[in-house]
Formats: sequence, C-alpha cells, structure tokens
Amino acid sequence: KKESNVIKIGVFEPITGANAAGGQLEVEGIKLANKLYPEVLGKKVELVIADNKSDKVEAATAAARLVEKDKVTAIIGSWGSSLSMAAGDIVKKGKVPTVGASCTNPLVTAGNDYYFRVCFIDPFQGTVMANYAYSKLNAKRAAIIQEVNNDYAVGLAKFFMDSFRALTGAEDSIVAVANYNTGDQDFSAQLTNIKAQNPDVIFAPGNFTESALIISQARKLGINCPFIGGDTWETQEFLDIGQEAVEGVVFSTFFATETPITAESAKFIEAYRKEYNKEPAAVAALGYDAYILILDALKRANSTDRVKLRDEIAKTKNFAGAAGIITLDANGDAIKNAVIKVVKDGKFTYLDTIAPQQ
Amino acid sequence: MAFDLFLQHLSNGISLGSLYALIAIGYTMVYGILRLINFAHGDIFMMATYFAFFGIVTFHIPWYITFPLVLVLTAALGIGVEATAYRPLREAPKISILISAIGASFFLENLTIVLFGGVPKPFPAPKLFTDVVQVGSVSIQKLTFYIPVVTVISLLGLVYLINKTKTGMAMRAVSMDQETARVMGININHTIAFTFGLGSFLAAVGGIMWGMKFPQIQPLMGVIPGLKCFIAAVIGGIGNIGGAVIGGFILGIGEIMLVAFLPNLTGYRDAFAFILLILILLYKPTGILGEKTAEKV
Amino acid sequence: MLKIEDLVVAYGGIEALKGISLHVEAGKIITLVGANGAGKSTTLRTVMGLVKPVSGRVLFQGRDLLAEKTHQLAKLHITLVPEGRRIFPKLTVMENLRIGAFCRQDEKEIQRDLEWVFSLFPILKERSWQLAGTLSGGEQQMLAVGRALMSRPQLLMMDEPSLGLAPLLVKEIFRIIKEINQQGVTILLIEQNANAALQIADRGYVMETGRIVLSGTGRELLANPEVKAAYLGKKRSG
Amino acid sequence: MSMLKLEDVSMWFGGVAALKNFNLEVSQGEIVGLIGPNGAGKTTVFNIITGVYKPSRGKVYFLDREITGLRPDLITKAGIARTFQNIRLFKGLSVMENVLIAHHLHLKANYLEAILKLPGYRREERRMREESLALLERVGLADLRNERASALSYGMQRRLEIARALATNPKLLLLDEPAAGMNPKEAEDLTEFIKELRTEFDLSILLIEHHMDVVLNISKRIYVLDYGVMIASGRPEEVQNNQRVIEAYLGVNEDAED
Amino acid sequence: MATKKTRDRVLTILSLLFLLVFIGFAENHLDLYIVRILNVCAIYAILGMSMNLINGFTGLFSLGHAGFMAVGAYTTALLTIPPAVKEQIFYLVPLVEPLDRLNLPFPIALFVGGLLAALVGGLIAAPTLRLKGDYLAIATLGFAEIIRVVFTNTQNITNGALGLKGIPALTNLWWSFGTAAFTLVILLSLINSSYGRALKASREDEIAAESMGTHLAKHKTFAFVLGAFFAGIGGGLLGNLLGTIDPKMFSFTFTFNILLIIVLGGMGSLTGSIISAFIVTIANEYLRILDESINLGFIVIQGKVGMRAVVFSALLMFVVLFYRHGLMGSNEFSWDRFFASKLYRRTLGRFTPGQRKGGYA
Ligand SMILES: Nc1ncnc2c1ncn2[C@@H]1O[C@H](COP(=O)(O)OP(=O)(O)OP(=O)(O)O)[C@@H](O)[C@H]1O
Ligand SMILES: Nc1ncnc2c1ncn2[C@@H]1O[C@H](COP(=O)(O)OP(=O)(O)OP(=O)(O)O)[C@@H](O)[C@H]1O
Ligand SMILES: [Mg+2]
Ligand SMILES: [Mg+2]
Repeated sequence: KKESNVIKIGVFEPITGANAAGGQLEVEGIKLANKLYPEVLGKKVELVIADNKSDKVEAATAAARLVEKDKVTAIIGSWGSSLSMAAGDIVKKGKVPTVGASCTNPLVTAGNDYYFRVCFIDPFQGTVMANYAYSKLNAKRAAIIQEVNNDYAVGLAKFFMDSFRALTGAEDSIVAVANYNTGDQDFSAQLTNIKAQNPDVIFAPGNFTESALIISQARKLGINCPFIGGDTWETQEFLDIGQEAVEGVVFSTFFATETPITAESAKFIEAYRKEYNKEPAAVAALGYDAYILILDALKRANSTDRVKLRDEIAKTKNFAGAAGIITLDANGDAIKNAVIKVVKDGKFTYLDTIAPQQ
Repeated sequence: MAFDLFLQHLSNGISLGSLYALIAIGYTMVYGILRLINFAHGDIFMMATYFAFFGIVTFHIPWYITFPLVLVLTAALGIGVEATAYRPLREAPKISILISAIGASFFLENLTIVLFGGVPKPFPAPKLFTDVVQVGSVSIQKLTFYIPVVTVISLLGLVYLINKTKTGMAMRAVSMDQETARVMGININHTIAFTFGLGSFLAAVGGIMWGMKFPQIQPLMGVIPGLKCFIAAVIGGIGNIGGAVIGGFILGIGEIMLVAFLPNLTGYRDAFAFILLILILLYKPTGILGEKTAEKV
Repeated sequence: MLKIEDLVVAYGGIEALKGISLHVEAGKIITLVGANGAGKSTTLRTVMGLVKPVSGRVLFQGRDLLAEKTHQLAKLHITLVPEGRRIFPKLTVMENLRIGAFCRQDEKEIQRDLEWVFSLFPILKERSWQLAGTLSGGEQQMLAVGRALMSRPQLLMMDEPSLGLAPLLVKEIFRIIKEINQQGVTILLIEQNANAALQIADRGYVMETGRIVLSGTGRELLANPEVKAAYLGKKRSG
Repeated sequence: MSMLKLEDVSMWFGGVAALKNFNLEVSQGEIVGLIGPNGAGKTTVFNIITGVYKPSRGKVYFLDREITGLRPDLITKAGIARTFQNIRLFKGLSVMENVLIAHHLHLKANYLEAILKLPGYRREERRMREESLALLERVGLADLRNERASALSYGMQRRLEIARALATNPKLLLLDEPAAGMNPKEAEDLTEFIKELRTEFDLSILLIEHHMDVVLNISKRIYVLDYGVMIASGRPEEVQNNQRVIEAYLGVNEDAED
Repeated sequence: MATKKTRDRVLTILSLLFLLVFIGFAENHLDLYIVRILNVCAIYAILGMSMNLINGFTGLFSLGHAGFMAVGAYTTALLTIPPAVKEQIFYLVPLVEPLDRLNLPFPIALFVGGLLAALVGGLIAAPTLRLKGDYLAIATLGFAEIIRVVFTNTQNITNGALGLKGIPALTNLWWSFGTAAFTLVILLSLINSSYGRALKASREDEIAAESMGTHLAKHKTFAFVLGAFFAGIGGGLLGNLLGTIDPKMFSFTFTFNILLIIVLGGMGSLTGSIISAFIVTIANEYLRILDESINLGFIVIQGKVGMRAVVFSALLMFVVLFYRHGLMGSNEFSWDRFFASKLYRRTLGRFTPGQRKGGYA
C-alpha cells in the first residue's frame, strides 16, 4: 500500500454567508500557520478548505465531505458554535479529531470525544467580565444588551448575570436586560430604556458588527457609562465602525500582542503583520493555535492514525500557542488565561490577565 | 422625565421611520410599474453604500462629489440588473421573474463577498450629518432632521414625475398593458429601464442615508432593510407611493415603540413587522392606500 | 400602401396563417371577414410586429415593416385598434388620448386633433377626466378609436370594433369609420358583422383557416352566394 | 313554476347605482332575454344571481328558495350555471379537463377515496369522462379535447364555455353574450343550438345578447335595462317597437333602406 | 395499447427493484459523504413536491415553507432526543414538562411532526388564503418568519437561539427515499384525481372555478394543509439527519431554495421537482471545486473561496432565463416521454437495435 506523502487537514469555516467575517479571519490565521509550518513527520501538510456557508445543512455536508471524500487526518473549525455542532456527530462517527478555534459554546465538545478546542468557554468569560465590572469598575448596577438569537451572546450574558448577582448579593443588581436580533441596526429604543435606568456598566456580548453600532448609538444618546463585552469585539472593523465612540470599552479575549505570552505569540504577531498588513485578531491567533496544536500532537503520535492523533491531542498540556498556554480538560476544552483589553487611542490595549479558578 | 423619555423614543421612531419610508418609495415605485417584487432592491441599496465607501475611503474623493456619483453609478447598476435578469423574461410567468430576482439578489450578495470580503467596513459618514444636537434632554442626530426632508422631496418629485410628465404617463401605461403601450409607440424597454434606474437611484439615496445613520456596511446589509421596507410598502398598499411613506413611518415608529414599551418582546421585533403586516392585510387586503382590485367579471 | 406577401405565421408549430397575400390601397376601406379562428387578428398582429412570422413580407409604402419594432410603427403613422379595446383603465380619458399621440411633438397640432376627436365623439369630451376603466363598453370602444386617431394614422387597422356593442352603437361606429375614411385615413377593418363591414368597404377579403379564399369589392362579396351562405346568414340577405 | 325570481334588487358600486329596484322572473323551460345599452347593468344581474356579487338590496329566489348572497359554488350546486362575457376558461388546462372540472361538484367520493382510487371513485371518474366527451361532441370540440383551452379561437372558446356550464348539470343556464364575436351565420347556428339545448337538457335560459336577431328569435320574453333601471319588458315584438327601447338601445332602423 | 401498458409496468417495477437494491447497497457500502448527499436530495425532493402542490398545482403563491419545516423538525427532534441528552442541552432554561421525558419511536415522531405542521398550516390558511398573489406571498413569508421568531423566543420548549443538539441520527436512506416515494405516490394520485383538477382549476381562474361549483376555500385549505404536512415530515427527516437544528436555519432563504428547486423542475410537475432536487443538491456540492485551486497539470488556477456561491446563483439565473418552464414544464415523467427524449436517444437509444418502438405501436 502506497503511503501518501501529504497530510491533509480539513478547514471547515463559514467563508460566505452571515458569519463570513469571522470565518475569514480564522482562515487567515490557519493559512499563516500552514505557511510557517508546512511540514510534519517529513510530510507536507495540505489544507483542504471547505466553506460551510454559515448554514447548518451545508456545514454538515462540508464536514462529511472532509471526512469521507478528502479523508483528512484532522479538522479545524468552525467559527460559530452552532456550525461546529452540526458537524459534531459526523466527526465523531468518522473518528476524525477536530479542533475548534473560537467556538465557545459548552455543547460543542460535551459528549464528543473527538471535538476539542483551543479557546475557553462562555461560562468562564462571562464570569471574568462580571468580576471585572464588580471589582475594577466598582459597578453595583449593570445593564445587559444581548444579541438574543446568538447562542454565544445569550450564554455569556447568563453567566455574567449569575456571577454579578452573586458578587453584589443583590437580585436587582441587573437593572435592565435588553435584547436585539442579529442583523439589527437600530438600537435606539433599547438604549433609551437602558439610559433611563442609569446603570454603572453595560455588558453587551454579541457580534462586533452590531456591538460597534450599539456603542456609537449609545454615545449619541448621551449614555456615558462603560461598555464591556466579549472576545468577538477584537477586530479592526470594530474600531473602524465604532471610531471614537468605542474609546474606553473593555472586553475579555484570548491574547494580547503587547504582552506576547509565549515565544509563539511573538512569532505569530510578526508574521501576521507581515503577511496581512494589519493587526491580528484573536480568532486569527486561535485558528493558528488550532493548527499548531494538531501538528504538535501529530509529532507526538508519530503517526497519521486518527485515533492515535486523538489520544495525543487529548493529552495536550501546557502547550505554548500564540494565544496563550493551553491545557485541555476532560471535555476537550482549553483551560487558559483570559486577557482583558481596553480600547485606547483607537487601539486595543492590554489591561490585565485573569487566570482560571481551579 | 417620562415625557422626555417618550419624546426621545418618538424622535428615534421618526428617524427610523423616515428612513424606511425613503427606501420603500423606490421599492413601491418599481412594483407599481412592473408588478415585480424586485428582491434585488436591497442589494442594489447595499452596492450603493460600497460605491460610497470606495469613493471616499479608497479614492479620497470628497463626499459632495462622491455622493452624486454614487447615485449615477447605482442607477446604472439597476439598469444593468434589469437588462440581464428581467428583460429576457418579459413574457415569462411571474414566478420565473421572481426567481430571477432572487437569483440576482444572491448573485450580488455573493459577488460582493468574493470581491470585497464578508467583513464589515465602516461607512465614511461626514461629521456634518452625524453630529448630535441636544433638544432639552432629548439627543437628536442632525441626520434625523435631514432624512425626512429628503424623503419628502423624493416623494414629491416622484409623484410629479409619474403623474404629470409624459415619461410618467408612459410608465403607467406600461404598467397596465405592455403590448398596447408598444402599439402606442412607447419603447417599453426604455421605459422599464428608466423605471429601474430611477428605483435604483432612490435606493442609493436611501443607502447613503442609511450608511450615515448606521455607519457599517457589509454584503448582506441590504437583506433586512430590503424586507422591512418591502413590508412597509405592502402595509401602505404596494404600488402607492404615498402609502409607502405612511407604511414606513408606521413600521419605524411601531418597532421603536414596541421595543421601548414592551422590552420583553424585543425578541419579537422582526416578527412585529410581519404581525403588523398581516393584521393590516386581514383588515385591508391591499394595504392602507392600496386600490381595491375587486375584479370586474 | 400596405402590401402583405405570402405571410406564414405559426403559434408553436400550428400554422395560423398559411401564406396570405393582400393589398391595401391608400384612402380605401379594406375589410377582412371570416369565421372564428380564421387568422384575421393574427394578420393584423403580425403587421403590427406583435407576432413574428415564419416567412413572408410586409411592406408599407415600400418599406419592410417586419424589420421595424412595434413602437416604431407609431412614428410611421400605422395604428391598431386592438381586439377587445385594450384602453388603459387607470389613465383618464384625456391621458388615454394623449398617449395615442405619444410619438408626436407638435403640441399645437395635437390640440387640434384632440378637438377633432372630441367632435367625432362628444361623449369623450364630457368624460375627459374620468378613469377610462369606468366607461361603458361602447364609450371604451370610442376611446380606443379616438386614441388611435390621435397618432394621426395614415393606416388605421381595427380589430372587431363593434364587438359587444349595443346595436345603436354599432351603427354609430360604422358611421364614424366612414367619416374617418372620408378625412383621408386608410382603413383595414376586421369585422364579424360582415353585412355592415362589406357595405362600407371598398374591397373585402374572405379568410378561411389561414388562407384568403375570396376577394372582391364589398358589393361583389355581399352578392356572392357562398359568402351569403357562410357569413351573412339567411334572414338579412333574404 | 317559477325558476328564478329577483325582487327589488339594487346594486351600488361606490356611489354609482349599477342596478335599481330590479325585478325579474324566469319560469320553467322559458328562454328569457336581457338587453340594454353597454353598462346598463346586465352582467351585474348575472353576477348577483350567481353570487359573484352580493346585492346591496333585494332578494334572489331560485326554485322558491332564497339564494341571495350564497357562495357561488353553492348556487351552482343548486342548479344555476353560467358563461362569462369576457371568456374565463381554465386556459392552461385541456379542453377535456375544462369540462371534467365542471363535473366535480357532483362527485361523491371523498379525498381519501380519490387518492386511493377506490372502485367507487373509479366508476364515477369513468362516468364523468363519458359524459364530458358526449358534451364535447355535442358542441363540436371532441376532436380538440386534448388541446389547451388557450389555443382555441374565440368562437370555439365560447362553445367550450357553454359545454362546461352544461357539465354542471344545471336547471337554469345564464348566457352572457354567447354570440359576441360571431358573424351573422354563426349567430344563426348558435340560435338553433340554444333552442336544441333547451329541449334536450330541459333547461330554462336567461340570455344577454346584443345580436338582435338572436334575442328576438328565441326569447319568449325580454327585459330591457338602461342605467340600471328596467325601461321595458314583454314579448319580443312589444319590446322591439317600444319607443324608449328604440331611443336608448336599438336606434332607428336604417336597414329599411336596403 | 395493452402491450405498452405492460411495458411501462415492467419498466417501473424494474426501476423500483433497482432502487431498492441500490439503497441497500448504498446504506452499507457507500461512504457517509455520498449517503448524506443522497439523503439531502431525497429530503429536498419531499420538500419540493410538497411546495409544488401548494404553489405549482393550486397556484397559491406561498412562501411559508420554512415555517412548516421548522414545526416538523422541532417536533420530531423533541420527541426523539433521549431525556438525558435533553437535560444537557437545555442548560440555560429547562425544557417544560412533559416534553422533557417524552421519547417516541422515529416513525411516530415524524408523523406527529407532520400533523403539527399540518395543524399550523390549517391555522395559517384560514386568514391568509383570502389574500391573493404577492400579498399572499408576503403574508405567508411573514407567518414563517413569525414561527421562527417565536421558536427563538420560547426557550423552555425550543431552547431558543441555542437550538437543539444531539438529535439521534435516525434518518437513513430507507426513511428518506421511502418517504419521498410515499409522498410522490400520494400527491400524484391526488393530482390525477378529480380533486386535483379542482385544485388546478382554482389556480387557473378562481372566479370561473367557483362558478363551476368548486368550493375554493375548502380545496385551497386542503392543499395548503397537505403541503404543510409533507413539509413537516421533510423537516423532521432533515433534523434527524443533521443532528442539530436552530431557528436560524429555517429563515426565508431556505424557502427560496426550495422554490428554486420547484421552478427549475417545472411548476406543476412532481417528478420535475424530484429531478431538480437531485440536480440542485448535487450541482451545489460539485461546484465546491470552484472554492479550491484547480490543478490542470501545467497550471494551477487559484480557487477563490466564495466563487461557488457566485457561480451557483449565476447558473440559477441562467436556467430560469433560458428554461423558463423548468426542466419538465407541467409534464410528469413517463416512459414514453423518456424514450422520446433527446437524452435517451443520444445515449442508451443508440445501443438499442432495430425499430423497437414500432413493435409497441
Ligand atoms: N396565442 C395563441 N397560441 C396558440 N394559438 C393561437 C394563439 N392565438 C391564436 N391562435 C390560433 O391561431 C388561429 C387564428 O387565430 P386568430 O385570433 O387570428 O383568429 P381570428 O380570425 O381573429 O378569429 P376570431 O374571429 O375568433 O377572433 C386560431 O386557430 C387560434 O386557435
Ligand atoms: N366590480 C365593479 N366595480 C365597479 N363598478 C362596476 C363593477 N362591475 C360593474 N360595474 C359598473 O356597473 C355598471 C354595469 O356594468 P355591467 O357590466 O353590468 O354592464 P352590462 O350591461 O353588462 O354592459 P355590457 O353590455 O357593456 O357588457 C357599469 O357602469 C360598470 O362600470
Ligand atoms: Mg380575432
Ligand atoms: Mg356585460
């Protein structure tokens, strides 16, 4: 039997459709990693990119195609937890180890021993921001404005509210919960109501696209309290769209370019700037990490056998990725530090690092 | 305070409503003449914002030159879409034309994604329009004063054009009976192309206003406004230009008031537009100002 | 003035016209009679460019009409009063008439022609602000004729103008056709009311299933026993 | 016996009265004509009888049962069938299907029986087909039974409409300008045809027509409408010589000069 | 005549046997990717046929299909997900009683899904079927969107935006092709019955149909409800094929996709919908090569990701522009048509010796 001299890694991302923005950023990181590390075990690594079109039916088919037709050794993806979930059963059945980059919903890896991820999950992030608001901002009254049909945002908001209530010890410390839908562009009614409640801080988990509009509309309505949010904000477009309105907003994310956590971070940042001529987003770093994590496991497994590879990935401990040190827990979720950043002078600036509580 | 709050909501509502109205006018005009739901209208609207982006950001052309240029380019784009996607189907069953419209819409969206990427870009809104003025405790963007003015000017211009000019008469004749219109010496291809160009021109006006109010553009940004403004047009009685304006305001103010006073139902905001639509259609099956089409048997 | 040569027209494989030739002289009234489905309307529609023929030629003052687009014929002063009136129901009577003059720029002359049409059909003047769709059938028919006249036709083709009209109006319509003709308009007329049509016609053609089977002056055809038997019925001719 | 009776029926469209206090009666086996200038309200009378319009005022009785404003399909089931002034065939369907559809109202089998093609349904379907074919033969369209209705010429379409109306097995037939678009010879043939139909199918007929030869020849009685008001009624000779009818509708007879 | 009928019967039975054997083979020997595509094809065929019943045959311009699918998909999923998994999924807001414990066999769950979709169809039919043309279209589209928004907001039943996960993968080729065949047989039989003619009559001319004794409201509602029923079942099959569903996937884009299928197949042709469902699904998959770089040996054309979607929409427009009546128009597949088709004569027909057709004439 002829040994193939390439190793195929499937990339399964929304490159078109509603989630295209995130998917494309993630692919940038993955491609960069592939460029820097084109070989492993003496073989060339080839990326097979499958567009899942931000659509579940497509996502499942795309995954099946990677598994069955392209016979990839491992898969990376996908931006958007719901798309990842659509592929869950397929990679499990096909026994193809899959590493998610930025899908933070707990259900992606739950009950699926072939699904891993290099990011932390929603509960952790929600808790981190509640802590930040309570201890650093001295907030007693928080308002929420959440993207109600985005599982990511709803998850983050729930964990934020739970922790914030616990911290303040007051049930009514959440003074307003306003909802909006993906794709909404007008938030004036919600914000006007929030303004009337006069909160100390507003937690606004959601896509950067809507969030930037929310914050700039809030400022126009004369809302001056701090806005805090989640990792999805960390894109150049968030700054471009929000402009001066997003000055001072704070959010949790995976890594910071200013404080390269690892040698890999520095390498990544430099290469990314060179390649794409812009500042890297966290999801790009995560895509990058997913790739190098797989390569690392391949090396340890010293084989392209998918089951062996899975076992090695599961054993990952203290792996130095671009976006931090990764240890995978029993679920396959990364335990890692969260970074807090602020927008200052139109740039994302490092503020703090928060370690997970054991 | 409570009254101020209401005033703030009302100002928000008028601002959104007039924007809906502005876009709905173009939609309804094209429908009125061609009896065609131009699903690509929202995407033409989207393209206009990209034209503006490239003009101002990429080529550094000042906005007062870019904007008129955008209007012309978008009109040309509309004429192009008509010529490729609709003209060959002049005598085809309605459903084919509708599919072609949907196809054109998908095509524009996907092409934009391939060419410009799916990542949103900031719309370069001149400060002049986006500044905020404070009226009592109510904060109002300057744009909120400009948009209704633009809407009313467009409305009056369009009504004049359609009812008082020879071109308008030809447009109406084409809407009733294309074959006979041809017998009368009307070049229906030109007339329809003109209608489309005009509709796209209005879409571009709406797109620029929208971009200034919500300064973020992306390839799928036209879908929801397209749908909402179509609903506004139907609520007002599709084909009726005054109706579109009324529908736009009802929808805009209604949406804001729903979110404002029943915040628990915010999740139902998009459904609200449809619920309103269905309630109005049940009461008046052809919309508020729609003509009765009781068939003479 | 108008010459049709060997015209063949098919609707999806079925031949509606199987090679007809006819000739319309300037200043005359020519009429086509024939049973249902004989191809009369098809003939007019083909001349007007609304149907594309399989083969054959249509010449108007020596000019090949088949090369022209329908909307250009109005500029050549050829007009059709279509089967079933086809007025624009949501335009006013005045607008319907004005659209008849769509290709003309001579505002003064248009005004004069408006007056002429109103003198032919006084009722239209009374109703000039009414939406055409609310007119009665006979009024609509007058409007359709009036609209056609507004283009100042040299050749006026009419497809069953008396269809569905009350007897009083039928007489009126034929009177008006004669009057228009006397003012110099050439007329090609299709009529089921063969009696009346042949009486005013200078020349008639009889069509049967896509062919012209007979032609002659109006009087000749009226007197022809075959025509009588097939189209005129026994009572009238008796 | 009174077949059809209209009592003081009025109909307004917006502010316009299309019909004012109109009374009409058709007896068993009668052919009755309804004439009047264009826009007089004749078709409106048909639309009111068949339930397409609900009258603003007044009552309609069929076989002494009130049917005012009943749903059109129920009125057809009760035994009234019509043709349309502006032909309304099922254009995309075949000639045969056009007639078969009219048979549907007498179908006894339900959805399930029809889908499962149970024997009872099969029998009914076979019978419908036979009857439809017979009707098409009767109007001379049997050879064209597989053509699309839209491919028929105007006159043929009119005949198909009559066949389709007959297929509902009516007791009263309403014909709206059946001879429109026919030449005098064809109109004469149609007159004979209608007469035969009456005896053959034991019908009562109410007829709108502008061809005077047809109306005068076959109507037992004639009603004349003008601007929604009945201006005359009676036997053909009476109506023909009524001065108001001549002024409003017939015009002075010029044929005399021939 | 008689021999021709026998020939058709034999050919039909042979093809069915072949299909059975093929499914058996595919289930066991073909890879998951192909099996999945075949499943999707069959499900889209069901959805296409059911939408064709409403839009093509009854002439109701309805854009509410995604809503019916959503009802069927959610119902079937909720009835088949094991209780333990449900507890795990509903981690934000728990599932209401007694749904959290309910667990039914797949066929029953599917049927219930279909019934609920039909019920929703019936409820929507009552007010909307009075509307006509574009107004009906926008109202039904509205109802479908309302269903979707309601599903997004009723967290304790649908899990809201988080969607359902861990739906058992019960859909296989037997189920999807079996249901598609069942749908075809039922709908074909309906269309060819007197009731089918009544539906077509109301499509052609409502006023004339009513005047010929057709009870419009009854027939239209029936078509709508039956269409919704099969859409619900199709949705159920899809959910249990994908393993996860959420409200977003049932947006109007999904309806448009089905609409494209029926228009390409031919409005008013059930078999056309089936053929087109296969072509569209497979073509869409095949066009993936556009997203990848193509190696022609001497030159590598760099693929532009997203190009597939552009080409696909362009192809759709092309087909509509040049085959405006779709592949089949309003005709159904028949062996006669097949033997007369260009496709047959250019391919298989060449190898058939002699004047075979003459023998049957
Ligand atoms: N759109 C069409 N599609 C198919 N066949 C058509 C079409 N229009 C007309 N025909 C056929 O062409 C032939 C001629 O039709 P045409 O309308 O010219 O007849 P006509 O002489 O005007 O008859 P009538 O007196 O009934 O109006 C008829 O056999 C008719 O069935
Ligand atoms: N649906 C409607 N809406 C408004 N007006 C109507 C409607 N139906 C009929 N009318 C009006 O009612 C009057 C009578 O019309 P109707 O069709 O009954 O006339 P008719 O006697 O049949 O004339 P014709 O001989 O021309 O057919 C007309 O003025 C017509 O415009
Ligand atoms: Mg004709
Ligand atoms: Mg009438």
